[in-house]
Parts: sequence; C-alpha cells; structure tokens
Amino acid sequence: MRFLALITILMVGGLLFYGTPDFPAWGDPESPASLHVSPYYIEHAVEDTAVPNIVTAVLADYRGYDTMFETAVIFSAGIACLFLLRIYRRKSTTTRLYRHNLTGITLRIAKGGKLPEGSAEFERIDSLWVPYDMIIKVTSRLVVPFVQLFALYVIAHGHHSPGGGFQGGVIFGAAIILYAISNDLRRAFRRLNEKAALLASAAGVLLYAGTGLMCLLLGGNFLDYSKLADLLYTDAIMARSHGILIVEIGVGLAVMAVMVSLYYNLSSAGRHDEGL
Amino acid sequence: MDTLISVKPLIAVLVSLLAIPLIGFSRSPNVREGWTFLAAVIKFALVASMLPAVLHGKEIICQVVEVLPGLSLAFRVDAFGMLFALVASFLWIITSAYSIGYMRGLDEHAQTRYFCFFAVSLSAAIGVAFSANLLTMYLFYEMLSLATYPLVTHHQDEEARTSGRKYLLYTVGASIGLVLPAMLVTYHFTGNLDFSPQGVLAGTASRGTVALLLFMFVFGFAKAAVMPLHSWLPAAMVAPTPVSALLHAVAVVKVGVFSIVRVITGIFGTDMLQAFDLSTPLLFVASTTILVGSFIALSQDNLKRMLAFSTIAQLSYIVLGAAMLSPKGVTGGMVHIAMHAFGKITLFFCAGAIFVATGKKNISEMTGIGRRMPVTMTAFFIGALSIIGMPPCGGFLSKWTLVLGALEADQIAILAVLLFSSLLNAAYFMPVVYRAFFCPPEDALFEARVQEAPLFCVVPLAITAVISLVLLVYPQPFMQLAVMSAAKVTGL
Amino acid sequence: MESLLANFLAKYNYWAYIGLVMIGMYAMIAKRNLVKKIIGMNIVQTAVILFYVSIAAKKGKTIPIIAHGHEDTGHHAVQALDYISPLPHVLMLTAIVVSVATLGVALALAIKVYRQYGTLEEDEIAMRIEEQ
Amino acid sequence: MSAHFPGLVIIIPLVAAFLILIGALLDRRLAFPLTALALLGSLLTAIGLLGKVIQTGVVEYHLAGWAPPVGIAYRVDHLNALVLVAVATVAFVNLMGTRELVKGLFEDRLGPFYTLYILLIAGLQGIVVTGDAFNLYVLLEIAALTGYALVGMSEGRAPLSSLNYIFIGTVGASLYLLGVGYLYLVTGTLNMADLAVRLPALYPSKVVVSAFVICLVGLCIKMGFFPMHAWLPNAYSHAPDPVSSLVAPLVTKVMIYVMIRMMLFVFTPAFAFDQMAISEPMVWLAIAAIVAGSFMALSTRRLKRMLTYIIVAEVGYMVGGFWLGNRLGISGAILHIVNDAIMTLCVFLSAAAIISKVGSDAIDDMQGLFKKMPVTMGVFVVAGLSIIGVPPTCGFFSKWYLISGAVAAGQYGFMAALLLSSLINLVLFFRIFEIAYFEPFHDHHGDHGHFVSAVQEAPFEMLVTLVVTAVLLFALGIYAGDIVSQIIDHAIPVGIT
Repeated sequence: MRFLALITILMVGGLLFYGTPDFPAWGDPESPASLHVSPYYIEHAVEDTAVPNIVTAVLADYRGYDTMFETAVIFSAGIACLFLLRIYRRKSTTTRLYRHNLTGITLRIAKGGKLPEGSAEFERIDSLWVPYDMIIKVTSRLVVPFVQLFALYVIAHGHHSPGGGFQGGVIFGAAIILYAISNDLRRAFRRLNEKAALLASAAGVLLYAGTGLMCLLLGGNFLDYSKLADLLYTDAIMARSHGILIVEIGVGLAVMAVMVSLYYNLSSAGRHDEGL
Repeated sequence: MDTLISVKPLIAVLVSLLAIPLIGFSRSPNVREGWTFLAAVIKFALVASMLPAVLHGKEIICQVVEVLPGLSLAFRVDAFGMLFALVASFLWIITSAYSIGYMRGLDEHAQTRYFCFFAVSLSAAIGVAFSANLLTMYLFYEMLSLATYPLVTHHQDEEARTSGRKYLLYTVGASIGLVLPAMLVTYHFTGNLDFSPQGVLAGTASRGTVALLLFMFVFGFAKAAVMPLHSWLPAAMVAPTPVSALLHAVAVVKVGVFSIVRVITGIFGTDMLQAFDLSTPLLFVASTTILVGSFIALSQDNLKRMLAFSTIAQLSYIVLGAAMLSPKGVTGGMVHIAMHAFGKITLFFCAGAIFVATGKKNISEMTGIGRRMPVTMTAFFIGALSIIGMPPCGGFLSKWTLVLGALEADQIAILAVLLFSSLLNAAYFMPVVYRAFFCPPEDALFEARVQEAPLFCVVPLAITAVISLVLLVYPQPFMQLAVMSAAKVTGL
Repeated sequence: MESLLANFLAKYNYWAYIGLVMIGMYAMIAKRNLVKKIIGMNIVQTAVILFYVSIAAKKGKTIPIIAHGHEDTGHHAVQALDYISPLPHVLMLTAIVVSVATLGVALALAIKVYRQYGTLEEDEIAMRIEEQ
Repeated sequence: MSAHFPGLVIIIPLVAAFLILIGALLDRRLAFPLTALALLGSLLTAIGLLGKVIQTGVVEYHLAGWAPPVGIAYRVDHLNALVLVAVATVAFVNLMGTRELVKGLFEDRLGPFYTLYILLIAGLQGIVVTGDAFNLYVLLEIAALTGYALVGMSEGRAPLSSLNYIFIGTVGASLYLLGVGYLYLVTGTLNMADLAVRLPALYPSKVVVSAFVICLVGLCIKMGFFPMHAWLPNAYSHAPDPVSSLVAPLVTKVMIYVMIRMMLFVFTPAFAFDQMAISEPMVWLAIAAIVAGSFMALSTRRLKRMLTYIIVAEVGYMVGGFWLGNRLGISGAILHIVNDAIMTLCVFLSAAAIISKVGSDAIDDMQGLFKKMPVTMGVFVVAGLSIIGVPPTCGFFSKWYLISGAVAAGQYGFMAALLLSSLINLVLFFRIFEIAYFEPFHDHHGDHGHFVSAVQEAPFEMLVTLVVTAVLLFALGIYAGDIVSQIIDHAIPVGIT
C-alpha cells in the first residue's frame, strides 16, 4: 500500500510540478489572473453595489449564485448528517435516570414509573454522567453572549470589513456549541432544539433563494437585487447593497443552524442524549 | 420499376403482434386459438392481396420511421420476399391447426405463452421477408431469435436449458459477433444498406474486404445452419414438434437462408461476386454442408434429429443455388425455399403425429407403423420423395432447376454433389418408409388396427402432403416469383 | 543554478501547495486509519485553497476593501493595482465551506462505520467483514 | 416566463428542497407529493427548454443580471438541454417508482431523504446547465455530498463504501478544482465561453497542458473510468435500492457530460484531439474498461454488483466513443449518455423490485420469477436486451454509432471490445433469465432460514413506472435518428467531421 501510495503521489506531484515553471511569479501584479476579470470587480464594485468590501460584493452579488449553492452545500451536509446518524426510535430503555439538582441524588425510574419530566428540580441524565465543572460553566455563560453579539456584528458589518454571513454564522454557531459543550446537549436543546435548528437552516437558505425568486417575480433575472429597489424604497444600487445584507443574514442563519445541528448529531452519534 | 406506397406490408407484419394481447388474455383455450387462427388468416390474406401487384412486376414500399440518418425502418415487398412471406404465412395457418391437435393431444403446459411467442415469431419472419434494408432485416432477425427462445425451451427442463443456451449462443452470438460488424463496415463503405438488384457494395471495397464481409454474413446468419455453425439445429429439436415443424423447417432456418440470399444478391450483387470470383468458396462451404449433413442424417435413429440434419443439408441447397450466381441456380435456390418448406413440414408433422399417437421418437421403434397410421405414413412418403427430389413431388422441380443452374454455370462438381446428395437423401428416408410399410408382419411392433393421431394433426399433414404433390404440376406462384427475382438480381 | 533558486523562491508557495497535496494524498492512500484518511483528505482540500489564494496575491498590496467607499469619492480613484484580487478569495470561501461540509459527512459516515464494526482501523474492519 | 427556464430548472428543485424539509417537519406525508410536484415542474421546464433550444438555438441566462465573465451565466445549447431532459426524466421516474420502497426503508426520515434526493437532482441539473467552471465545482460538490449521504444510508457495508466514495470523490473534485485554478491562473476568467476564447493563444503553455490533464484525471476519477473505477461497484451495489437506481443512471453519465463539455467547449477539439494526442491511449483505456467491466460482471453472482460492473463497461463505451474524435463516435457517446441513463434506470428499478420481493440479490435466488413477477421480469428482459444492444431498443442505436465511429476512425480494437461486451452481456442476462425461467421456485429463501412469503408482483405504481421506462427504451430507439439529426448534430462543434 505504501508503495502504491508513493507511486501515486509521485505521479500527481509530477503532474502538478510540470506546469509550475510556467506560472507567473508569486505576487506578480501583472499576472494574467489579475488583469482580466478581477480589476472589474475592484474598480466597479462600489459604484455597482455600494459595498466597499469587494469580497462581499463578489460573493453575494456578482457570484451570488455560487454562494447560494455554497449555502445549499452546507445545508445538505447538515441534512446528510441527520439522515445518516439520527436514531429516532431507540430501543426503549427499561429504566431512566434522573438527578435531583440540589441534592445530587440520582433516581432510577423503572419502565412505567412516573417521570419527573418538565420539573425544574430534576434533570435527566445518562448512565455515564460526569459532574459539571463550575468554572467552565460560569465562564462560558459569561462568554456566550459576547460571542453572539460579535457574530451579529460580523454578519452586519460584512459590507465594510472582513466578515459576512459565513463568518458570522459560524461564530454564532460556535457560541451555541460552546454552551452545549459546557453544559450538555439536553440543556442546549432547551435553547435551540433540533426542529428549530432544522427549520432555521432551511429558512436561512430559503431566505436567500426566496430573495432571488422575488427578483425574478419583479421582472429581473434570478438574484438580480436591483429589482428590489421598489420594494425597499431605494435606488437600484442601494437595493443591491440591501439585497446583499438580506442574503448574508440568510446565510448566517443557515450556517449557524447547520453548525449546531452538525454538532448535535456528531457529538451524540445521532442519539441526542447527553452528548460529549 | 413500378413502386406502390402502401402500409399493407407494415400491417402484415404487425397483425400477429397485435393479436398477442388478445391471445394472451383469452379466457378459454378455444377463444385463444380462435384469435390465433383469425390473425393467421388475416396475415395470409394481406400477404396474398399484395401478390397480384408483385406478379405484375411492381414493388410495394412502406417507410415506417427513419431511425438513423439515411437509414429507415422500411419495408419493400418484391418477388423474393413475397415468395417467402407466402410460404410462411400460409404454413402458419396450417401449423396453428396442427398445434392445437398436438398441444392438446399431449396436454402441454403454458400453451398461452406458446401461442403468443408463435405469433411474435411469425411477425418477425414476415418482417425479414419484407425488409427493404439490412438494418430492418437485422432487427427482425434478432427478434426472431429471441422470440423463438421460449418456444425452443418450452419444456423448461435441463435438456431444454442446454439446447436453449446453444440455440441463443449460435444464433444471437453469431449475429452480434459477425453480422453486426459486417453490417457496420458495409455501411461505412456505402453509407446505405438498402437492398438493390445489383448490390450496393460494388466498387467500394477491395476483394479481400468483400470476401471477409461475405463470410461474416454467411456464417453470421447462423440460422441457415451452414457448417460449422449448424449444431444448434439438432439441439433445438427438443422443442415441441409444431415448433420444429414451422420454425425449424420454415420460419427460422429459412429466415437464415433468406437473409444470406438477400445479402448475396442485394448487398454484394452477383456481378461483383463473379468479378471477384468469390462463388467457388461459397459453393465449397455449401457443398460440404450438404454432404456432411446428409451423412450424419444417415446415422441418426431419432426421427426428429434425422430430419434436423436433413434440414441442414437441404438449407445449403438454397445457399448453393444462390452461390452459383446464374439465373437458373438462383431460381432453383429460391424455389427450393417453398418446395423444401412444404416437404419438410409434412415430415415434421408426421414425426409429431407419430409421437402424439404412439409416443415413439426413434426410427427403430417404428417398424410396421404404416399399418397403424397409414395416412400419416403415406404423407411421410410423399414428403420424403419431395425432399429427395423425385417426381411426382415439388422437390423434383427445384432440384431440377438447380441441376440446370449447375450446368449453366459449368460447375460439374456441383452437379455431382447434387446428384450424390439426392442419393444420400434416398438412403436415409427410404428405410423409414420401408420399415413402416413393408416389414414382415412378425417383426411389426404395431397391430394392424388403424389408429391415427387427432384429426387436428392428421388433416394439416395431409394438406401439406397434397400441396407437395400439386406443386410439381402447378408450381405457381412460387416459380414465377423466383424467376422474376432471379432475373432481376442476375440482370439477365 | 542561481536562476533555479530564484525561480524556486519566487514561487515557493506553489511548491508548498504541491507538497501539501502530496502529503494529503499519501495519507489517504497509505494510512489504514479512517480518521487519518479523513485528515489527509482535508489536507488536500486545504492545499487547493493555498493554491488559489496564492493566485490572488499582489506583492505589497492591501486587502480588497475600499477605504471610505461609501463616501462618494468617485470611482476613478480606485486602482485595480492597489488591491489584491478578490475573486480567488470569494472562490475559496466556497471551497472552505465545501471542505467543512465534506468533513462533516465523512465524520458522520465514520461514526456509522465505528458503530457497526467497533473500530476505525481498516485492517480490523476487513477482519470483521471476513468474520460475518 | 420561458426566458427564465434555464434558471427555473434548478431553482424549482432547490427551493423545493427547503420546503420539503419544512413540510416534513409538519407532516411526514407531505414530503413525497412536494418532491413529486417539484421534480415534475423541473422536468416540464427542462422539456420546454429543450424545445426552445431546438427552435431558437443557444439560450443564455445571466444570473443576478451580470453578464459573463463578471457574473455567472448559464448557457444552454443542444448538448446540455438534451442531457438535462434525461436527468430530469430519470429523477422523476425513479421518484414515482420507488415510493413504496422508500417508505419501507426510511419511514422515519422521509423528510431528509427527499430533501437530499432533490438536492442531488438540483446539483446534477446545475452541473449540466452551468456555463461557469467554478460554479460547476460547487454543484458537483452538492451532488456528491448528497450522493454520499444517500449511498451510505444502508445496513451492511454501505457506510464503509460510501466513506471510500467520499475519499475518491473528493480527490477527483479537488483535481478538477485545481485544473480550473490552473486555467484561472493563466486567463483570469472562470466562464467557459470566455475561457474558450482566451485559451487558444496560450496552448503552448505548460500550465494549460497540465490543467487539461489534471481536469481530465479528476473527471475520470469521478466518472469511475477504468482504472479509477474501484469505488464505483462498492458504492453503487451497497447503496439502498432506490438510491442505486437514482445514482447509477445519473452520476457517471453527468460526469461524462462534463468531460465532453470541457474537452469540446473549454478546450477546443483541435487542442484536445490533435495537440494533446491522447486519443489513442484514451481509447485503449476505454477498451480495457469495457473488457475488464464485462469480465468482472461475469465473475459475480450478485445482481446489483453485476449491474455496477456493467456500468464500468458502459463508461468505457462513452469515453471511448468520445475519444474516437469523429462526429459518429461523439454522437454515439452523447446518444449513449441519454440511452444508458434510461437503460440503467430501467434495469436498476426492476432489480430493486425483484430484490425487494425476493429479499436477496443473489441471482441464484431468482428462480421462477417469470411466473411470479411476469411484468417486472418482462421489463427486466427489455432492459437487458437494450444493454445487450438488440434492435429496436435504444441500446442498439447508440452502439451502432459507437461502432460506426470506431470503423470510421479505424479503431477496430474498440469495435471488437464493444462486440465482445455485447456478447458477454448476452451471457450475463440470459444466465439470469435462465434461472428465473427454468429453475423451480422455492418459497424458502436465504441462508438465514427465514421464510419469505410467496413472491408476488411489485407495487402497482412501480409496475407502471417500469412499463413506462421499458416503453421509453423502445421510443428512444425508434426516434434515435431524430434525436441525432435534430439535437446531437447541433451539439457537436462544426469542425468535427
């Protein structure tokens, strides 16, 4: 196997190596790639879309269609994990464990017994329950809101600084994942349950695609935000800017929800119990 | 050349296909066979209705759909196709009647399937007869191979399975492996696969290529059972006798030789083959098949196997006739399609009738059977005479024409083959007849009490026997059709 | 010799990306542990990102965000040469997302494999399959 | 509205995907009708688009209103319109036919299943219509990711096969992306039409040569072209039946389409066929693929596995036909993309019906099926005949073109390989027919000793779809001439003779 691997990578390496001497030097501003399409973006992005961050402008407008599918990719990854891993009907365990939060007493409730579901004093635990660390719990509780706020900033400020829907969405998702790690999955579900995460991911992409469809209904091509001008009471250029914001929000929502849902499924191997 | 445009050929082909749902979903056997008969009669009537036009030298054309640029699914009825279609569609009626007697007499299973695929086979056979180009012919040729598979393997036992394998391997295998590439190479050279009187290949390919293509076609149409691709035919005798009768005396094997003759005359053209001097190897192959087939037939005890080897030999007469490339030879070959069909089907019917009535398959067990089944054995005698080529039967006529053709082509060796093989034919048929009628009473295995097969069996075989006789006196329209098309293809 | 060295140095990140692709592929083929293979796969994808981002670079230029863009200073002030090329960055945002998504699905499948065979070593999995 | 057809073909299934998920969260039973509706809409749009292309020629669609090369454009010509219709048809027909099977297999995850299903279709259709090389990569990954998930969701060895599929598929896609990157490096554009304009001046460059090779290798990996085919039989044969019957007809065919698109319309035929001079080795590889695929198919006695090996051979047909480099061969390859999609669908669907009823995919367990499932077996026979290449089924006509192309190009080895594979297919299918026809049927099945109740016909809707696909096989055969002269002839650049 090693030998085969060696041969293969030597062949691939040779193939890649073959073209490299003809590459333009690194950082050459006169390289063909820098002379054809990208100058257009740099020179016209602001006047076309009123977005100074050219990457955002290209991402969400000029090549917005790519980005929509990119969101769809992440969405399908989320659905794929759910589809592959989720275990819906577990073999009904005969007993369930509940822990009394104040005293730390664990109850074992046999099948058919009365379950203290919904009671604030009890929480359901797994047999491999590990006591929580107070320091981690409190620190994360402190950090999470700021992370979330920062995430919103990154989404909203994508027009002017590095950032945008993906980055912000990931940060927001990370905040929720941090919460889930520092507590456990069951608690995280209380904040954002599985269905809500799914709904949010679908709604996020749908917001993107729906904006595109709206442009189509208003007489433009798919995703041509300038046609939203009448709806948003602005001119065509600002409509593009706003359109970009709308889709960035959609992307953020979808990415956040998918990240969370990926974590839910991967960390508990689809059982949606206590998790890690 | 006058041409008529008509959908009749298409309908004639489709009639039996359209009857299949009716046959398949019939509730009672009587209704089912009723539909079969009706389809057969309509088919024959359609074919026959085109006969006058063809006899007046017209051709009937029907283009269905252009499947490839410049290549259509198209039908064209000319004299040669008409000859074959007439024989096949007429004998379908007779065989249907015989099938009823045979299948019911033996209480066979899956009779509905049997009648359905029989109808498909007939469609395919008529399709081959009426094809206007090689592609259409290939299509129906393959259809015939596949449709007859369930018929050959009707008994669904181990033996049927082995034979079915052999059957498919030879017929479909050869057609995919040899005919298809040959056809494509031809198409590459000519851009056209229509049958035309002087061929389409002339002047486009070298002698070597033509020779290669010719042999790919001749062996590729393995249904013609040209040696060495002949051994499927004896194996296919496991089929119920009506199948052997119609398909392996008429439809399937004749489709094979029909295709070969068509290709020789319509694709290569007699002139080109003559110019390239390719008739000798063809004649050699055909003669070998005739002689070897006859010798093997001599050694058979199983009646149907003997008939099968006899068929192998007889089929090559037709190839032989076409390979002579002379008008008389081609005429003889073509007429032999009809003559052999009537003669051989009579023989198969007889073999089946014997089996139904007595359960006997081997010649050695048939001593004295003439006393028990006089009608059947008389018919057998007539059929045998026809195959041997003795007056007063139709077979004489075709063999005589072939002999004339051999003289015309100055092929004395072929003359010798023809005469010697007739001798061999006599040598393997006459003992059967002798054994049946003239054995000493003390050797007879049967009592002298007449007990024939069911009427549905006996009447058809009597009819075909009588026709075999009549054909000598009145060989029309077959003779005329053969003469017409031979004149056309040889240009004389 | 000198030009060779200069050539090498002028394109060093292209050489680096080729090296990364080779390392990643080696891991994917030679390693017998599924997670290591997944890591190798990720290395390959990251190498591609390095390659693309290298195309965008212009020596000494800044990121493609136009300062004070919303104050109407006039577009003629913007010179394409002053900013690095934005397009490869956009493309690579997509590629990153794709590689994350692939990673997620690969991990999910690895979990399924683990659930089924109790191991992620290919040799042991092969043994388990033999046993069945 | 018809101006938006190129966009709508993809947007309808894409938007529907999210609605299906949301709908299924409300009520699982909503998933199927929503999917069916969306795919029907997509199919009708695709047909409308094909009609429009035939009437008016190439249709362009600028997404987000930006003209290429700045924006992403769809460019629908005869080639992609045809493949698009094939993809949409297979997707819709398979959906209708496998409803009961899916219900049985994934009853608790219908929503995710249909979401992934329709995203896969959206991805494949996007690959077919897009005119942007990078957009194609994104869509490729969508189709791939959903494919991995669908393939992996089965018991047994499916997850492992799917994981290997991910590894190989990712390498293939990464190579493709690298190739596109190389092209971008020297041209600065990603739009295919723009690339085709700017590349010829650069043909001497080593970068373009390596871009060509890298792209081709990547695509060959993704399409399972010999000798990079090892993932394909495992992934397709271990996948759940309704997924096999979707993925097997579509994914490899779409990849072959991408190869044709890249070679003819990004690189020019002059470059691909003449300058690179790899036609000869590619055709020989195709011959190897055909021979190897056929013999591997002979060596297995599992139905689905056998069919997947046949796919390996069929990929060889199409790649070889394309690299013959003449009009006949390329026509044959394109025609075979369509025909093989329907053929494979038909054969996999009937296999799914059989396996679901028999409970095993060993061909030795198929005894007596002609009696028990006459319609299914009838369709299976038709599909088998088409794969063997018996007229008037469509398989014959594409084979006709391929062989004609081989004769015209003087590649008699390729012709021989095609004929050999036809003969082997004959053996393969009649081996099954024999078992189903001759051998007595026992109600007792499998080595596990459990009883399967007497086998009856597949569900009604499955039978209907099976019959429809069988009829399609004949229709495609009869109209092969029209398809070639009306569509495929216009799809191939004029320079190729």
